[in-house]
Amino acid sequence: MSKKAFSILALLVVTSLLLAACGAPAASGGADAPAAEGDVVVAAGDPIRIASALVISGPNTDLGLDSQHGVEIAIEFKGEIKGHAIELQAEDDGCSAEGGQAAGQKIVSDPSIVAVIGTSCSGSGVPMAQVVSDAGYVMVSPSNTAPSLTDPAQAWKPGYLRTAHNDKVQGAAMAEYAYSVLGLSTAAAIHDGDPYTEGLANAFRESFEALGGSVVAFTAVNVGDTDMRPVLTSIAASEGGAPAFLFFPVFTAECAHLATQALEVAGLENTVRGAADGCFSAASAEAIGDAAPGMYFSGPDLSFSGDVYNQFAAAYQSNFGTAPISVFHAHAFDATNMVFACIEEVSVEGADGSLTINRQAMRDCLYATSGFQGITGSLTCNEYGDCADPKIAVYEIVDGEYVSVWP
Amino acid sequence: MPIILKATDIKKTFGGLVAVNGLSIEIPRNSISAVIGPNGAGKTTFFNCITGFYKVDSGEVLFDGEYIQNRRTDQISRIGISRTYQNIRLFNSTTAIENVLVGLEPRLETSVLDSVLRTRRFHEEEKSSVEEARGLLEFVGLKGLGDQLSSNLSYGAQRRLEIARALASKPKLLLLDEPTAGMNPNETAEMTRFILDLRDKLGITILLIEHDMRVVMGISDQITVLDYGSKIAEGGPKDIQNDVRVIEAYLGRGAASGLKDAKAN
Amino acid sequence: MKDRLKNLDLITAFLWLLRAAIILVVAWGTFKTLLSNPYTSRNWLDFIIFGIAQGSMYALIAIGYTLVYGVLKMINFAHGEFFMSGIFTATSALAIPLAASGFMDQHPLLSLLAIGLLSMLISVGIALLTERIAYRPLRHAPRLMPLITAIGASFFWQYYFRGLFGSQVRPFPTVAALQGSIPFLNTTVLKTHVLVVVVTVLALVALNFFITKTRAGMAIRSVSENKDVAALMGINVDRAISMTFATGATMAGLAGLLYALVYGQVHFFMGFIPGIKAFTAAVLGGIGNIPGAAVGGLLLGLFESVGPSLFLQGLGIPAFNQLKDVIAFTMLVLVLIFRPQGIMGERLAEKKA
Amino acid sequence: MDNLTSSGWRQALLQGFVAGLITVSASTIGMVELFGTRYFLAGLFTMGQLLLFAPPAVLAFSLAGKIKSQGISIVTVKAAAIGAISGAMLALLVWANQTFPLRTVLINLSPKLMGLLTFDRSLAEGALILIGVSVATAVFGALLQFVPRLYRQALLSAIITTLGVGLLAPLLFERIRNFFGQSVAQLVFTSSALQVVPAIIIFAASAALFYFRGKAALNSKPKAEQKLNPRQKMLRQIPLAIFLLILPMLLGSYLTEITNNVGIFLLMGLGLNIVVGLAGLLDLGYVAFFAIGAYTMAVLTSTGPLGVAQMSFWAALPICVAVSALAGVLLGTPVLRMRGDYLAIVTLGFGEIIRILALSDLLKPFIGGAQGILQIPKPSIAGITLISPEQLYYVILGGALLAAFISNRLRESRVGRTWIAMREDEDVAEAMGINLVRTKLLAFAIGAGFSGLAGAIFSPKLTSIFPHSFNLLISINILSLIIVGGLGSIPGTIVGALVLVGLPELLREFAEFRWLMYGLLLVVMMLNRPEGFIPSDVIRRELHSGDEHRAEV
Repeated sequence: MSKKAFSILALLVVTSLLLAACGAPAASGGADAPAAEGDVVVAAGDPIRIASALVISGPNTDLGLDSQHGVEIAIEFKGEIKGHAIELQAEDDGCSAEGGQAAGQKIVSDPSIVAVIGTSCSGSGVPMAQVVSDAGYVMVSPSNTAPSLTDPAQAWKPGYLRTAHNDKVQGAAMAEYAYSVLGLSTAAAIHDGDPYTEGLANAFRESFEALGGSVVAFTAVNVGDTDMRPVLTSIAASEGGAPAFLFFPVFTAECAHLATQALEVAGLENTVRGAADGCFSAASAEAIGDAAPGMYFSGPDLSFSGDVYNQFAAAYQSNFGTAPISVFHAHAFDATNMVFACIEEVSVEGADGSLTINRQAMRDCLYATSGFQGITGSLTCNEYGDCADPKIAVYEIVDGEYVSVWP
Repeated sequence: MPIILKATDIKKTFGGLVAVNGLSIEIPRNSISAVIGPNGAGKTTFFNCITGFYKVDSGEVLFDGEYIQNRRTDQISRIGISRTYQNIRLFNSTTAIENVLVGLEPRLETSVLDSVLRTRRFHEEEKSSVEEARGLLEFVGLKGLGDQLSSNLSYGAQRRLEIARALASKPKLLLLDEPTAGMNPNETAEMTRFILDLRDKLGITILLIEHDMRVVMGISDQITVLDYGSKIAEGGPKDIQNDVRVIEAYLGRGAASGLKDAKAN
Repeated sequence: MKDRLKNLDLITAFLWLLRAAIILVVAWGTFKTLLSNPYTSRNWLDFIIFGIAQGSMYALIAIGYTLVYGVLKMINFAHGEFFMSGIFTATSALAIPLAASGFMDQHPLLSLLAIGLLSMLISVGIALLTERIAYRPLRHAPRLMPLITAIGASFFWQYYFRGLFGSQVRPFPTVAALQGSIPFLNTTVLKTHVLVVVVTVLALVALNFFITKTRAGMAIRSVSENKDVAALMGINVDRAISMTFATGATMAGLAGLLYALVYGQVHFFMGFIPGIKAFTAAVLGGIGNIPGAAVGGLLLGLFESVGPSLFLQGLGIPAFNQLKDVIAFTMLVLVLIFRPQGIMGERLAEKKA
Repeated sequence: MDNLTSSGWRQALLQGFVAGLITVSASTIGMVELFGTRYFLAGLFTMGQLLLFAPPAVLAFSLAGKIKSQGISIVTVKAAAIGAISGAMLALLVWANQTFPLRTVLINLSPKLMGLLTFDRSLAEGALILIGVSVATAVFGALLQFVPRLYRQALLSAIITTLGVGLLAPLLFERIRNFFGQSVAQLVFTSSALQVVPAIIIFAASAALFYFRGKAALNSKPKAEQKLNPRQKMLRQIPLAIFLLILPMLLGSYLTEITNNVGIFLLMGLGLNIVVGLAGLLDLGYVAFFAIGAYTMAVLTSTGPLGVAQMSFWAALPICVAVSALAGVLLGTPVLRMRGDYLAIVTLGFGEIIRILALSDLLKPFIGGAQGILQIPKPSIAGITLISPEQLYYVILGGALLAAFISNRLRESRVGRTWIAMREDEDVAEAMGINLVRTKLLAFAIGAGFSGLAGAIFSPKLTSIFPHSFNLLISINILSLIIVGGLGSIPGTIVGALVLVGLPELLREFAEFRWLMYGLLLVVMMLNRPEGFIPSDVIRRELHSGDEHRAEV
């Protein structure tokens, strides 16, 4: 390159930086105006469009695909709203921050989308909450559990809600059950480096210690590990002795490995095992198989919603060829129905058969959700978007079925 | 004559195989010396030991007053030993002149920052090195071929290019590994003249490995004969031609024809 | 000596420092661990047994890498997928139906044989298909190109099989005869672990026989020595290369069966991590060297199992088991600094000149 | 001649089988069903149908090219055979699924898929239609070979253009709506597909365009390569510069967001290009430096509890680059003496070590472990915070231009020559007096610095970072993009980043099969164009002299 080309380049860099500085008003006033208007108008005969942003590629696929199935079934059950069909635009959050940001940008560039179900992973949720909120949209996550997302001092944004349980709630419930109900005073916890499992394990530790128990080991494995015996052996040999309770709120594959291999490790024969809703699926139950006795699972209390849930499960089997493959389909189903309820409430029918939905009204309505009867319980949203029913149940597996044992 | 390179009792083994066995050799300054011997005698290994490509197991190499047996290859190159290869090893995807420019590399002084900012120093140096490289190409008889891909050159031209690249670092000692291998008699004669030129015009000491006895006997001041990694004879062309052990070593392997040819000369 | 010191450059000094630092940390950790002695001798023995069982599987998969590398000098990134495809198919299409019908309980040996055969068959099929389509046309291209097609093939097969059998974990049916454990020294060993070790040893012996004694094996060896010479000697190079892939994939298919028996579940992503680990094992042992792959696999398994507790626990590192891959890879770096050609590899650099 | 014909038949049967295998596979893994929801032509023609009928057509087309000399009737029959076999195999799949409980194993054989395959009719009727359409498309494909070359090329180009427009319909729809309003957009598209009339217009227009261009190219003599003087060269770059400056206004938020992602990968690609493309050091752990840059930025600027300095983006930027470059030197030193594949696995190991350490509980008190670092402020200039993708675009553009500029200058100087010499033959380079240690470390450091710069921009772009963003796939992706683009070539890296990062982003809705298509693309690309989209001179030469070069090794 010649010297002149260099100076042109330098000029270009400087100008672009200047433009970036001045670009602010131009950009927000220009291309993507619809967010400012705040109304979605669905013309007569057009479908109401919602989007999902769940992880449907990569190693965590079954988590997101399962939730997406939940959304699809909710749409199928609902059929239509005020004469308008419902259309889903399914996006991938990639279970990564950049995936969440890109999916969010794509969604908010489409003014016809009323609301978003997503994300799957908390890591994607943080940047997406920002994008979605800035654009005036609203999102309901069926499976983000990181406490930071509904903490206004950290990552909370005004367009963000979730039907998944905050880690704090579920971790505390399991600690309560182990300490008070089972009467176990020593415990160990294992996470797998995923923000979800790490958060849950931490919440458990804090609650268990607050109740007066002692956590003798707090350790981690890696996603994709198969041989858990070494880590279990080192837990069995903890300084405080082998724990009476072992909590590993990880996902299906690692959960089943831990559940079965714990029985094979010297010193843990009498240890009660516990997992969370990451291990709450037909595939998990099957993979744990004979190792199920002596193991407890925390999860949403589905006891009173049997009927709807049975219908749901039947639809799932016939549409997707399997029993639910992961855990958050129910939360996704509820999130979607919450959105539908609000669309019904805030949408205004025009004379020409069109439907007008105000985005702010949509947000307000969702935040005002109270006593909504879903299959994960009775949902009431707090001011920072935590909507899950705080009732956590504990289950055990009997003959391949999850059976509630507490409360 | 003063000695430019003095190797004392150097030894190199690979696993159980002794490639160079206690070899001592002295190369006079401004001479043309040859190392000969049957295949597998350890000639190329000896070159590799001198240039630091192999670390010797024991022994010392003294070059121009400095011990170099523990130096890295590039350091040795910088103090003035340069070489060519038996099977030509050029940078094949670059042009002839770029090959020579790489040879100039150790003598350049501009920094990375100069390269990025294209300072005056950079432009001056680039200009002078390109000129020098062209000069070298001209010297080896490749004038006008600078922009050719090195792999597209003829075999003889590639040999010359390799020498030009080796000359670029301004060596005091040039190691040539079979410079006439694969050449026809005409080309060989030309190369022989050229090697003489290198010494006479540039004042470079030459050490060569060669199989063509006519070349060896024709230009060498001193010949060292290796067999099984050991020196079996040393001296001027006359001495070597009459050395019984040398004849045995060659005849024993049915390679005497070259020697006979040389005698007939 | 003095001269050596004078010429000791910065890099060498840095490398020595690095080695010394790592060894010091390891030694200090080991010392502290042993001092506080959290484990009984039974625990240590258990660690070693777990490591050997895991390492055996790495070894079987690593053989595929090493064989292909020996012949084609390419990293076959898709090898982990050969491993996955076989057992994922065999589990979904055969093992689960067999277990559901009760046949597996009645004839466990027959069922396992059939499952193992299908696993190997599919692995071999996928390997041959991949070789034919994605590698063979690139045999004379620079080495990075087949690496990229291998990466592409790896992604393709992962998601292809996910499409076929779904993304969820598929449990491998339990085999009653292989449940439980048997006493050994002062501890007990799982029957599945015994099976893994026995089968691995048998497979290695059979492989050795195949490579050294059969015509096909010799063809593979001569092609890996020098393709051109082998072709001149009348060996069909394409056939020999296909044979190499098939051999490696057979081992991978077998490893798949063992994996399913020990860990009881399969899924579409299961090939990725064992693939990387086996690749590491192959390099550790000296890539291209078959005994090296076995040794590398075993060592890797042992380090992963024993390492965290032995080296890290004493240092008071929280969640030290999380760092077992760090140990594995640090060990790899350490070994390669000492012996750049791997534990049993030949010194290529000097031979080349 | 007899021999040839019989082998032609075998070929035809084989091709039919391959076509069938492809279509059956695509159906069985669920691609057809998912793609069946996306219309190319509103209400008429889905992408799923394209998957079912394109393979026989394409294979018949290529076979017909080879056996054209046998005459139109024989070729037609053979093409029909290909189509029939492919269709029949699909029909067989439907039959088998109705007869056996295949779905318990192959979960994607859903009733909906069966409906798609049989056009919602009975098995017999559906099979007939299926085979009929397959035969028709295959014959159409084969007959294309008999159309005069000029027309054929125009036709093919028009088909591809129309399909391309159909594929990108949702994006184009969104853009057109933005510029011209909903009503104009709806003239051309439904929200996700082309309308029929505009499709015909696009088809006809592009066919005409390609026809006349082909004709013009045929008539005009090949122009001699003109030597441009620097001034003309500069003038040529001005439109490009203007285009780059106004790009975000044309693209809108979402496409700019994608462009930004492409830009970040481009930055890393340029860095890895120096390490792998020029210096020949195969690095599979390149993501490590990306992570180091990103985490350094996060720790230095975050306003959350983990931030240590609350520095501004601009103040932290050079520190991030320096830290990454230093890391490049530190991680580069132990591997100096390793070659080729040993280097690959060790660097891969380094990448993994950095990732695991980032998420470990060991470093959690400093960098947040699995919960990452939140509250990273966006950069600001002159009091204006750069929030939207359109604004950040300029920061990334600046970075990428700078990186391209530096790597271009380095390549065309003594440093670049040294790198290439080292890549070609390390031993000879060393014997020529090149200090390998310095040269390698310089490559590692500069490569790492670029990656660190990318990371430093990445973290405020996201405002939060998590260890999961720094996995092996990123390293693999970058390596793939520089090779697919053309190793050692800067324009190639740009194209590679656009294709391997941009395209998958655009096809987000097919996420389930994104990686499958990505893998397929890598394979197809390497088989058909191993030197990459825009190869550098060096690589092109290397491929040509490949055989001799290898013989030596």
